[in-house]
Amino acid sequence: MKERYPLFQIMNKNGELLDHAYETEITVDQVKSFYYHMLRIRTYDQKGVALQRQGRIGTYVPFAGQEAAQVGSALALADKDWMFPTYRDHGASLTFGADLDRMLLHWNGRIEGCLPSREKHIMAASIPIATHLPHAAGAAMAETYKGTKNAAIAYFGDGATSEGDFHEGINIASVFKAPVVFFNQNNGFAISLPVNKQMNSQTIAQKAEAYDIPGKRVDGMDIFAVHFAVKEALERARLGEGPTLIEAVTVRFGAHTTADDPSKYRDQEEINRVREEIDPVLRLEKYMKHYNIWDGDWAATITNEIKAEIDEAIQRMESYQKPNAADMFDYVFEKPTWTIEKQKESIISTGRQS
Amino acid sequence: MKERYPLFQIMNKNGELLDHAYETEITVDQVKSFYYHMLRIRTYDQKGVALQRQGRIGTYVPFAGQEAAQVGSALALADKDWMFPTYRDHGASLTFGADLDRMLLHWNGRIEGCLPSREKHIMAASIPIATHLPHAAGAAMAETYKGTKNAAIAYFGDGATSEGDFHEGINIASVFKAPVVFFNQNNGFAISLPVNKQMNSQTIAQKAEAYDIPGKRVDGMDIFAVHFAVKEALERARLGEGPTLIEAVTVRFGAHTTADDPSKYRDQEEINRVREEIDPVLRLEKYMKHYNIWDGDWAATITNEIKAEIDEAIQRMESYQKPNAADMFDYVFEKPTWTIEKQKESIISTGRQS
Amino acid sequence: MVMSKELEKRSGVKTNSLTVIQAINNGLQTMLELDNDILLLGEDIGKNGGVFRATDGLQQKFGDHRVIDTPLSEAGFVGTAVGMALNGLKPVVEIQFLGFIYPALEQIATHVTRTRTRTLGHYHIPMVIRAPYGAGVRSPEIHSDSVEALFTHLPGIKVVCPSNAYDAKGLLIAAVEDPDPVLFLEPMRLYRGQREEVPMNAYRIELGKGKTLQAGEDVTILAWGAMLPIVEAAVEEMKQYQISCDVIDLRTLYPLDKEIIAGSVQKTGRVVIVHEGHETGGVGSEIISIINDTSFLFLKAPIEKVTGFDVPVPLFALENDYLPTKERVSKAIKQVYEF
Amino acid sequence: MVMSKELEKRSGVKTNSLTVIQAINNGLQTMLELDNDILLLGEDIGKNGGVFRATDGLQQKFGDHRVIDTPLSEAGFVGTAVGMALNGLKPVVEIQFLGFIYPALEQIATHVTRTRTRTLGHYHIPMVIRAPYGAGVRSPEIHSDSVEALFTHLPGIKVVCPSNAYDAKGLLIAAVEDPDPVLFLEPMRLYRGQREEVPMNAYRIELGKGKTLQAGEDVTILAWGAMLPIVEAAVEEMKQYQISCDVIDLRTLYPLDKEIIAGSVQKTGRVVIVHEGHETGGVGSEIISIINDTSFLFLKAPIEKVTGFDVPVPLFALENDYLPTKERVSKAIKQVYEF
Ligand SMILES: Cc1ncc(C[n+]2csc(CCOP(=O)(O)OP(=O)(O)O)c2C)c(N)n1
Ligand SMILES: Cc1ncc(C[n+]2csc(CCOP(=O)(O)OP(=O)(O)O)c2C)c(N)n1
Ligand SMILES: [Mg+2]
Ligand SMILES: [Mg+2]
Repeated sequence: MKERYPLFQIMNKNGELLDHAYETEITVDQVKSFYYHMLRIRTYDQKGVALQRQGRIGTYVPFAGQEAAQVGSALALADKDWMFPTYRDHGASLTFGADLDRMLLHWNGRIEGCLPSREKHIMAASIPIATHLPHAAGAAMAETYKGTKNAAIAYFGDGATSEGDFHEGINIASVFKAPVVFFNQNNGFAISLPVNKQMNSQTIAQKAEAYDIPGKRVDGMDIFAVHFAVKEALERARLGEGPTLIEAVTVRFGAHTTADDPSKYRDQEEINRVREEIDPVLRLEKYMKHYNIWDGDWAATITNEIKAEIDEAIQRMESYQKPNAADMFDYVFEKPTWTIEKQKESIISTGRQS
Repeated sequence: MKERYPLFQIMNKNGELLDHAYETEITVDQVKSFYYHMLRIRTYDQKGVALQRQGRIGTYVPFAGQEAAQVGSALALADKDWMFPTYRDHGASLTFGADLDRMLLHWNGRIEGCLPSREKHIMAASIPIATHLPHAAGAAMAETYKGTKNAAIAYFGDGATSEGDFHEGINIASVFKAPVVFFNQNNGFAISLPVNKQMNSQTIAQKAEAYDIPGKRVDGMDIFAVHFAVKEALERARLGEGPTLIEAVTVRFGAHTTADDPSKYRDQEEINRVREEIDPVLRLEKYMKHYNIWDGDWAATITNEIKAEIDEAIQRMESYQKPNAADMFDYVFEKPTWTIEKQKESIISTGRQS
Repeated sequence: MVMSKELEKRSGVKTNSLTVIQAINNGLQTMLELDNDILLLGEDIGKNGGVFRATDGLQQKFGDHRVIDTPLSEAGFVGTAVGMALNGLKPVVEIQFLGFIYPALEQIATHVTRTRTRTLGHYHIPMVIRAPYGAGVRSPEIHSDSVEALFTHLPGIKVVCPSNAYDAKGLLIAAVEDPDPVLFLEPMRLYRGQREEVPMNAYRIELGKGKTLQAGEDVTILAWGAMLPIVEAAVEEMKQYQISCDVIDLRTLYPLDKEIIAGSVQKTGRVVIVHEGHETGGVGSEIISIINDTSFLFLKAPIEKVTGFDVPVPLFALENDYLPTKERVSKAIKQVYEF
Repeated sequence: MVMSKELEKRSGVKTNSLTVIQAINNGLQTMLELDNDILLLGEDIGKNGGVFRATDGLQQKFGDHRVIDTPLSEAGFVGTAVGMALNGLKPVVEIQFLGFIYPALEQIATHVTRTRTRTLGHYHIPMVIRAPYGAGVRSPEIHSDSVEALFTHLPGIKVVCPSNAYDAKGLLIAAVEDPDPVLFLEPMRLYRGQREEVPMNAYRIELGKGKTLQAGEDVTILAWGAMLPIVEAAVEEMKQYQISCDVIDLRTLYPLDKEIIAGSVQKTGRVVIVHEGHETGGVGSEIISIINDTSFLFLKAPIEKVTGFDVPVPLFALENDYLPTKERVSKAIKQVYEF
């Protein structure tokens, strides 16, 4: 089956283009933007892990290794498209335009951190695995209903493919030709379970055949491959041709979350060893060097800018107003029921505890 | 995709074998047994519809048109195999060995009608669509755990393929190489929904690719095709090679249930017109005539025998002991909780109402 | 009969004599006409018009982009409706029978009910989930469940249950217009039993409000949906014993109408609650808790519940043994009266 | 500390000082050793030993045919376990967090709980569903739900919830040996808090029986699981006001221990119920209903509930505001005492 779903690559491990057709398609600005966003979310990710270690935030979910998959896909979206991310896709959310401050607050258990962007349609990350795939189908169908050309993208992992909602969401999208891209990041593991115990199939892309929709297996460490595959799928969607399933093959460099110890279930040493070799950010750097568009000064500048941006956001996060217990009561219904009003009063009369 | 999943046939519409290899495989006794069982369940089915019309039973679920699919598959099972039918598969259950009396009681809303056979592993029909596919996987895995060569078969319709449990059940079975056959009867409709609105895929068999298991599309009106396909899948299962998905393409001649009016959503006249042409029982009769194994006396004898058997069973059903309200309380837990005991007493003290 | 032909003349609003199912059909049609953002989704609701004909004729009238036959996929289509709601539409989904809502429970418990909270009000889900419920119509297994209590416990969704045609339309319209999710339970057993004059315009019955069907002094009876005919028969019977009952149709099960409950209990001091859901953990226990909170000092007798039992709803040969009966309700009324 | 080293010497049964999670691990190991028909299934329970280490070391010891890492598929593996149970095995499944049980609800509501009834006892499902539940450990969204009330309402499944290591092992073994399905709720918050001496043999604690933790005269406190440390702190504080409390750990939530509840209420006449599940439709209301049935004439004050609110369990910055606190429990005790 792997032969039917070969890994789509645009550049090889050394950062060299495999297909010269892309030489004209890829602009320098685009490459710089790719690099900038990957660097930005990587910096954020490293800060996230560090803040958790220092006890300054709660459990954090690192995505290192998946930067090309997240940035390449997010930058393929148009402004009015819909993004449905998981708990591991804050890289994609940030790249598409989510608010950095809020994306930090979230890790402090702050509901304010879930507040979606006012400019972009980015849903709060879905925690129950695969439940958001039907949402993406529905949001996309609503666009069709309204007669627009906007599309939706749903992010999900290899483990998510085992849930019923994965299947039901794609089936419905395929029946109604919903303009949606199902974007899978196959990072090899669902917490501890390797993908070969998650499924009997050799690829995730081939699951598209169950719905007679296109399935594509792309190198998730190759940002060009991800980007152009998602772009093509979005174009199909906008043309009314229905959904596409994309499998971006990638690697989760770190733990499942900061509460997880991957050495319990895999050879983490080995991953740490090969990490540099397969790193998607370094691969793009190699490309830039190979094609002579690497600019050390520019890299230093954006590195500093990003650091400053994130450090300031962390400061704002840490000095953010105290959590407000009323928030718990005030957003269940538009108008609180008497039960909720009574409960809210009782807590105010007893005094807040936290 | 249909090209990749051609319809497997052994005999053509006129009852002629398409592949002479089968001439030696198919014995006269076997053919007679196929015919006998199809006739038996058809007689039962016709009685079921008639009894409902006369108000002697509740809603009945007819399966006319699906006799070859049900008999051909059921007769492929070995004695110790497990059968997981739906509400439409009483033909298969009866053929495998379910108790006729109980299969009638069931339509009278009698819980006694669900009591599984003591000789065969036939589960009470599953009503919530697709929920029994994981059960078949689990029962099959238990056989592997015990070190036997027994297998399981799950029956389900085209509509069932849209449910999450279809996907989760097959995925799990494929991962653990469970000895199970997923036997789909694609009768073209889920109540009113035609299969082309149920799914975007051209076939159901192709959904096997999602799990890298064999998928086979067979002519569900050709009892030989069904039988040998299921047999082969069971052999694979017993050899430890895992599950198979079989799509038997068939037609539901009648209404979804006796409470349904198919003329609301399809050209029922047309189906009534083509019915004779595609009838699976008649096709086997043609085969028998073509190969000179048709015996009019024998046919008359079994027709009478079957009629008598079913008439007697109906009599027993109608004179069956009155329903016992205690049954409602006595089989929830092995030992009733105090809540249930209290409730049981209260009903006894108020007196039965029904 | 809330609206009479008399009223029709006076108000100028046309009324028709409709069954419950026709009133629901008319309510859906009324709303589809009023608001283009309203869509219907569900199994067999289009060409077939629904297995109970609740949506009869609506696909012909409004097209298959507004009245959508979905694949057999409750989690899938409820999830799809969540996505539509996020994107500004107002989906009304039909679960063919309440017993088939279970596969959608994850979507309901984690998204339908939580989206407003988890986005601090940025998104909300103005979805209605319609579901026929209850026993007594000789349905197959699982088709007769009455598990409203699972949903009254989930924060973020209202639960409504009409007992007659007039209320059915008025509550349905209020549910569709409510900016938050509503589970709308339809008593199958009353679908075609009686007719009432139903106005043809869009009228609303406020969610969260019960209704006194009969005023009485001695015993409060609290019930909803398909239990009311049974209750009314028992109350009629009680008249011979000079027991007069305050009969309340609660109509909304979350949030319960605390005022109407407390008002009646504080008058009578004696209470019988009737529901067909299982006893343990049923809405009846919640009502007892509300009475404990509001009316402790007024109670003259332990509250009696007449409910379905802690057993799976049996196949139909025993369903009448499972369901509350006039006899059981009468016995309970006498019991609290004589305490 | 139920078993002491002293006891160990006397009884000859070895004991070890274990946390709740270790006692569960030990209980599973004890049963896997005793009965080859017992299998464990769940996500990450094998090599990883479970996200909380409840199954640590068990796959190494018993093999991956007995301790099975399943695909990410709650409906699928609960359904698979149903099939195994039909075929004579005794599956113990782990739901990683109670908030991820929702996708399995259809399997539970239509098969796990109904198989004995729907086959007239021919088949039964001796399955245990283990699930960590509750807030207070700074988990992400949906990871902190406490929805036991959904399951106490479903006929055909028992619901158990230990509050300490000794009970955890004893109840778990009783649950595994029970011929019917049991939902076994594990209070995450108490997983590693305290140690107790736990016997290394197979001992059982009867399901359906509560336990009096402290005897008192003035107020009955009913609670379970993670609420007990909070209750005990409040009760301690009440001593300064000379209020003495009867503290009962209910341990089983279906069927509730009617005798222990009625016995205590009839002694004190005053009741506070503490649980972290949502108030409306929570198990607290069911307890009030039982008290109404059994002890109406003994009540001296309205029963007070201290519960989680009718809101989705908030993200962790507000989880302590959601949870019952010592202050809220103390206030309720004073309230019923002073009524
Ligand atoms: C319904 C449900 N079950 C279990 C979990 C717990 N859980 C969180 S992440 C995870 C693994 C997901 O794996 P995958 O889909 O590959 O995504 P990844 O974490 O690798 O990005 C599990 C089991 C959950 N969040 N939701
Ligand atoms: C979970 C669930 N949803 C809805 C139903 C109602 N229902 C009963 S049969 C049916 C159609 C099933 O179609 P298919 O799977 O093709 O089987 P067929 O009836 O054609 O044999 C539906 C929707 C159900 N039984 N279970
Ligand atoms: Mg993964
Ligand atoms: Mg069908």
